[in-house]
Amino acid sequence: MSIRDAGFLSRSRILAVVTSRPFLTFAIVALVWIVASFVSRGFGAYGHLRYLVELAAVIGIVAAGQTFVVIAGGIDLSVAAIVTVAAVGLPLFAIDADPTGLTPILAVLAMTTAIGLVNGLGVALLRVHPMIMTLAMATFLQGLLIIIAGGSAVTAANPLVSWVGNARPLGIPAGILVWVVISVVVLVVMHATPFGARLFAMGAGPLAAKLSGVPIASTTMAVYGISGFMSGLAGIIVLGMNGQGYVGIGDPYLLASIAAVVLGGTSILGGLGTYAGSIPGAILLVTITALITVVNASPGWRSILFGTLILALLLLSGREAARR
Amino acid sequence: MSNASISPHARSGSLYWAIQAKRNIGVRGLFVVVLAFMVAYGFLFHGLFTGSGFAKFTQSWFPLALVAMAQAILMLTGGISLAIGALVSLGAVLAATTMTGPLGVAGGTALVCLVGLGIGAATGVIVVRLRLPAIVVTLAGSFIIAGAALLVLPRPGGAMPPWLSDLLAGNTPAAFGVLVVVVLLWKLYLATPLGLSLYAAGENPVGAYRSGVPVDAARIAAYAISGLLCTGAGLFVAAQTGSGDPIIGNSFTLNSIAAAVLGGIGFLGGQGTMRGALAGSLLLSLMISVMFFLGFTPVAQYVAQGLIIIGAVAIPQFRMRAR
Amino acid sequence: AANCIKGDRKAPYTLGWANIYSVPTWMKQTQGTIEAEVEQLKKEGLVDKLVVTDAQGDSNVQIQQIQSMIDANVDAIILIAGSSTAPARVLADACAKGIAIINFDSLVDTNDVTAKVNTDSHQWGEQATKFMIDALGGKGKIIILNGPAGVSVSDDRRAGGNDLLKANPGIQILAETNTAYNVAPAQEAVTSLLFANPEIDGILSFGGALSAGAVLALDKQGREQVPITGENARQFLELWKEKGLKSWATMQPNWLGAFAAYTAVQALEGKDVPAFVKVPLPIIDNSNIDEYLARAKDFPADGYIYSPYDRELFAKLLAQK
Amino acid sequence: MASSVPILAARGVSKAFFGNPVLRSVSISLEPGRIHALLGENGAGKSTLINLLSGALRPDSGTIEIDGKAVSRHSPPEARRAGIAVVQQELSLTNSLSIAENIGLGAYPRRFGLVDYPALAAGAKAACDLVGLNEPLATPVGELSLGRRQMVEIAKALYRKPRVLILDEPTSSLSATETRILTTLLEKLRSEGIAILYISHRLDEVMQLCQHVTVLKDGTCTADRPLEGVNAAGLVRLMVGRDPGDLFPRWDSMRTERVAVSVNRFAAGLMRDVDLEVRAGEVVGIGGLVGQGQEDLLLGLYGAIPAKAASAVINDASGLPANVPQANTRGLAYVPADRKREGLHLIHPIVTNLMLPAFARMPALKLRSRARERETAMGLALQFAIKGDLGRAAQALSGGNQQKVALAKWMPLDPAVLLLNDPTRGVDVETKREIYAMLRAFAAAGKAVVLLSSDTPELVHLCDRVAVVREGRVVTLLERGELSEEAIVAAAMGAEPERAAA
Ligand SMILES: Nc1ncnc2c1ncn2[C@@H]1O[C@H](COP(=O)(O)OP(=O)(O)OP(=O)(O)O)[C@@H](O)[C@H]1O
Ligand SMILES: Nc1ncnc2c1ncn2[C@@H]1O[C@H](COP(=O)(O)OP(=O)(O)OP(=O)(O)O)[C@@H](O)[C@H]1O
Ligand SMILES: O[C@@H]1[C@@H](O)[C@H](O)OC[C@H]1O
Ligand SMILES: [Mg+2]
Ligand SMILES: [Mg+2]
Repeated sequence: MSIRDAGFLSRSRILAVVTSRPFLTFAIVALVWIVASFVSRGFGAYGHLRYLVELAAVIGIVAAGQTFVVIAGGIDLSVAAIVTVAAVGLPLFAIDADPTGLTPILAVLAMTTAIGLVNGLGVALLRVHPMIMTLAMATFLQGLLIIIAGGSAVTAANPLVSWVGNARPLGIPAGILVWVVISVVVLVVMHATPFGARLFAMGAGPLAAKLSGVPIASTTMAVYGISGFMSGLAGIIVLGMNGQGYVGIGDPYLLASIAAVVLGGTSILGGLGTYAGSIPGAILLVTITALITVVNASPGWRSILFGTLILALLLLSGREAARR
Repeated sequence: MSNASISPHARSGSLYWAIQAKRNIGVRGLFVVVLAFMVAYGFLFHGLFTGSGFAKFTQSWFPLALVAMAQAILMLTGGISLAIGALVSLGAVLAATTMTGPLGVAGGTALVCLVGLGIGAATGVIVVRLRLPAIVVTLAGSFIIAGAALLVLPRPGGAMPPWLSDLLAGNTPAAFGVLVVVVLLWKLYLATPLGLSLYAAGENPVGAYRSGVPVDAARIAAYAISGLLCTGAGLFVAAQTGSGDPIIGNSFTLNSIAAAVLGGIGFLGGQGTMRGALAGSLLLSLMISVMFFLGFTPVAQYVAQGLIIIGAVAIPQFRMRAR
Repeated sequence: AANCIKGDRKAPYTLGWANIYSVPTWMKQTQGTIEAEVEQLKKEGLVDKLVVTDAQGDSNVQIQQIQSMIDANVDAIILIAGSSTAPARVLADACAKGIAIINFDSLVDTNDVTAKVNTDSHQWGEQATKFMIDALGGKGKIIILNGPAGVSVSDDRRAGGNDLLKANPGIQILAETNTAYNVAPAQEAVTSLLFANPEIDGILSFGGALSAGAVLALDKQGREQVPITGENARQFLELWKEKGLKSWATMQPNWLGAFAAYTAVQALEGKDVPAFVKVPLPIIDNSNIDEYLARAKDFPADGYIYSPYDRELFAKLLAQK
Repeated sequence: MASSVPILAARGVSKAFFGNPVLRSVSISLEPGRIHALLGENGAGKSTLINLLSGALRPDSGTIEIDGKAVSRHSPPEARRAGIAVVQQELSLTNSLSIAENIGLGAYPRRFGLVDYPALAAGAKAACDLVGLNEPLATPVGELSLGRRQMVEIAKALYRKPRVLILDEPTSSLSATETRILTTLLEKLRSEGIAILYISHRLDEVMQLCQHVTVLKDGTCTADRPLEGVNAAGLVRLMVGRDPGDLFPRWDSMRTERVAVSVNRFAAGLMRDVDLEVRAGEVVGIGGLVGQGQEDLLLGLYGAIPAKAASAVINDASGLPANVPQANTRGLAYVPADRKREGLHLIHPIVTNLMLPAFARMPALKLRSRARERETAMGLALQFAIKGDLGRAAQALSGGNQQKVALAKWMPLDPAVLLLNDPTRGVDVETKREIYAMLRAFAAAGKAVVLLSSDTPELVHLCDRVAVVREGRVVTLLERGELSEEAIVAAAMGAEPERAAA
């Protein structure tokens, strides 16, 4: 990037954006939406598209944490369990003294962030491989769920939680608004702060990052902590959307978050990528699921169709660059 | 040092074994852990040392051992598969719908093997030739394969010839015998130029290519073999259960990864050994029985399982650093 | 004597509960009824220990755990199966060893058990379908919500409605889905179906949480509620009352667990136990929903409000022909 | 010109990457019994040319000829069949495989379809003997030091019994002894009629060894002639296009009394009982055979591996740094030898690579200014003459330029102590000159430099003192006055009675 063509709107810059993976993924989403609207009446209705984005918000928020982790060279297999723990555990934190419902939310977020930090601790200090550490964490959380699930005979309805899950300020679902805020913060942290730069360096080569002075342990912990926080937030939103948490409510978000990250062009090997791709990646997944639901076919064929669509989209957006 | 300088012919036969011995070093810690569990299990359940006790135990380990191998092969090439479970299911329903029909046991076995090889090879071509990330290709593949299993058998059913069930999963340790054969075949494959190239193709593909290694072929072959092992595991599960179930394999996907990583297989390709992966799968399987005999409640089971998995990976790390 | 029983086992007995997955709330509630029953049986000197395994959703692990129960020579195994076929062979081994096996909720296609105690899934589907046809006066457009694909229980419930649907061509099936028995995926699927189908007259749902998801979907899209079938999930029953639904529900009583434990001991004690104990499906409708909701606070918010039970009920069920 | 038919030749080959021409109509012929030097600055296109010759890449235009006949589909297996073997600049080895398995890779002897291990052992042993590798053949390559790996790489090429042997900077990580073994070997192979193409940035080696030279400058051939009658200065002129100055700068000791680093009974990794003092304003060299623990000395001082010391003072604070960030805070910077894995992030833009140490130290959530980063990076690029578009991935840089990036990135930190691990490995002569001048300038500015090097002349000409390491201990500390290549080599090999360490 020489100083000459650093002009903000130079042609090469526009070209770079248009040919970038996130843009491509967005274009695919738009294309699928347009085609689907012709095929199925109602698909393209504003209300429906808005609902799809609302659903995507949950995947997108989990994927925000996942993107951080993947870019830093790891993977978080505990996101599903954390979403569930948040959704099921929130009523346990109900405090009568707080009518706004904020305290339980903060408590749950603190808890899930702490769970993430423990993941990071295992990865950074015990040097347990991320897959193993987070898988083991998911197992622990299953045990925790046996203890907490069904234990809350009475759910204190939390006004803030149901607001997040149901309200539509300015006609936009609150979940989407939360996602927008999260997205902005995530993109800034990822691409405009030294912290973000350290993640990319760690993912591209942990040894070189270490020797360059990147504090590996604390950065790793931060990354998994963020992922725990995001999963917790997602858990609160699904809890609001469904009016009830239950064991298994987080299950769909594990593979979905990974798929969104990769469909968005982030390298699963770490070091390359952007959350800007995971955003359309999440919308894409929800869109495909909705399409499949509307198609009349046996479960077997639906499953085949779903897999084939993902594969086809991957061909368009998911090429892994060669690296040595 | 000294044996290197003996004349080449005197020690040529030993090169292979010397290499094998070197490969054990990385997994010694795990072997000790597994052995400890084995001893604990034998202590808790004396029947383990009877023919049928041993047979039953190896039968519950067998399919996990196969899928751990299936996953490990891919990880050695720098790949991974999330379609392991779906392939096991497909193998099981294919076996349970063909073997008592006109195809018979031989025809059914051939079909199961061909499907595994074919799907594996196709996955390999997609991942390798189109340069797509394996993790999502196989995630998509898992839906396609699971869908196919549902088309073959929309709900649990089908049947296996009882004699085959009794042969493979009766009171004789036939499954263990088959496992030994599979491991020997793997050793044999690893002793072929293509097999040995797996490591180079996984760890340093550019260097391997420049050295004249058919990198793509080695990786695609790995996917094919992996597919075969999965549907083979499915066939065994069908024999063990006497029937087919289109979702029976689901949990093998994550378990295969856990077993392989527990066994020291790395994600970047070329790191780890099959003996490690097998030990990892054995540990996972042993853990279930040992926890039963220790009378763990479900909550304790989850907690202990998590701790054992982390411990088995972390403790050797610490021992290495302590040195 | 009952099937599998050889009469050489003496009280107090060791019971094994081979559970497929102990985390879901339905399972937890069910385990609660088993533990309560076992406490009682312990007091009576009939049971000495309850061994619980959790296969974590994996049928292969469940087989291994049943094998371990055989190895440990438990006196009885009560079982919720992860697969309707997979455990058959290991159960045959257990049966041959004289272990009493009581299978409930998710059943195995085998006769090598002492008894299966369960409601009738086929009938579940049939009665739900009948309600829907009646509610729509034999004419209307419906969507059908099924449990997960490849699982016998969902398949059986769906199959139970088949004949009636064929016989009533006025009922038009717009779309059909399979999802896990959970609120979120059902809500998601129904929302998409609502947009694709502007007119929907009824929702034939084969699971309680599915129904709750459907009601939420209609509500959120501002659509009028339509007749819907369901189960005793607390969330669904509360929505039913709140939205004034035209509805019908049945239940898979959690006390099947307690009943299975009781039955196991009865069989070990030499009582004759029928090979299949059919537990009638209780019906919840507008006439009795308030009774259920009155007890709601005694049940977990994400749980199921089951009907009361006692030993007398168990004895009666065992006595039926 | 020799009269024999070339075994391998390129005729007017051109190659471009993403539209950037790297080679323009270059020709070269390799003839039997001749050692042919290929020279050029970093990034001139040498490695690319040999990739074309060995079939790893295809030319955009032009032809490759074997025995005078044009080959249409050249590929690595094809090249092997034609008897072409390459010692890659980037090691083509697999760490998890044994020495023997690496040597045979891609050319395993077979029996019944299986790798014939006895035959492999025999062949590998023979090849190892040629290069003086005596580690057990079953040793995983990952356990070897970089220099030993390089020897394996050479043995691997020899194992193929080549007619054409291409070596891309084979000596860049070899010790003097290993280099000597290689030189003798190449002479012998040449006398057996093998055609050899030799790339090196060490001109003395080239002068001594080669008969013919091809010089590349910016992808074009600027000379193709016998070496006879050219001197080193002439070669440099051909490569650079102007008169060279002296390789080593003239300097006077600027050693001060201020102690920058002082450790007592220091131990880390292989190193034991090290007493070392480095003053501000001096360059202290670390010499010895490759892999005696020198690297652990640097890494231990840098807090990158666990280290102990009876007492330690670094920049006026006592104690060793516990980790790298602490070391950085205390004014230490480290430039690793293995730039591909340890020095750089090849998939990241050059500008990000240059900024990383700064990113590591800035407050984590401070907003970055792209403009400032670009400015800093441009300044560094200018200062170090880093050629290439700063927005492109570092892997697009030639090796020498990569090395400059790995060094330059520390400058914004203004470190008081520079720990350098073989900083001129694979670096062309012009760049070397620049780096040497820079090192002395650092010292003159009152900084301390610890220079670990496998290039003995470098130690002799640049250092105030040189510590020679053998088997994990500092065996000798040579003062400037006593420095000579002979003295260092002798100490490294234990050929001399030990002198008292300072
Ligand atoms: N695959 C590639 N893609 C893009 N650019 C490349 C590629 N390979 C080489 N280059 C570029 O081609 C130029 C020539 O590289 P080459 O490796 O041939 O140089 P070299 O003469 O070997 O340099 P050195 O002395 O540093 O080894 C370099 O500028 C490099 O950036
Ligand atoms: N931008 C690039 N993209 C892809 N591959 C590249 C790129 N740049 C270089 N390469 C590959 O790397 C090889 C070596 O290139 P490069 O010139 O960077 O290193 P080198 O000069 O050979 O090595 P050294 O680093 O030790 O001097 C090239 O032949 C090419 O295959
Ligand atoms: O009816 C269902 C029951 O069969 C299952 O086991 O748990 C959930 C219920 O909805
Ligand atoms: Mg080069
Ligand atoms: Mg180069």
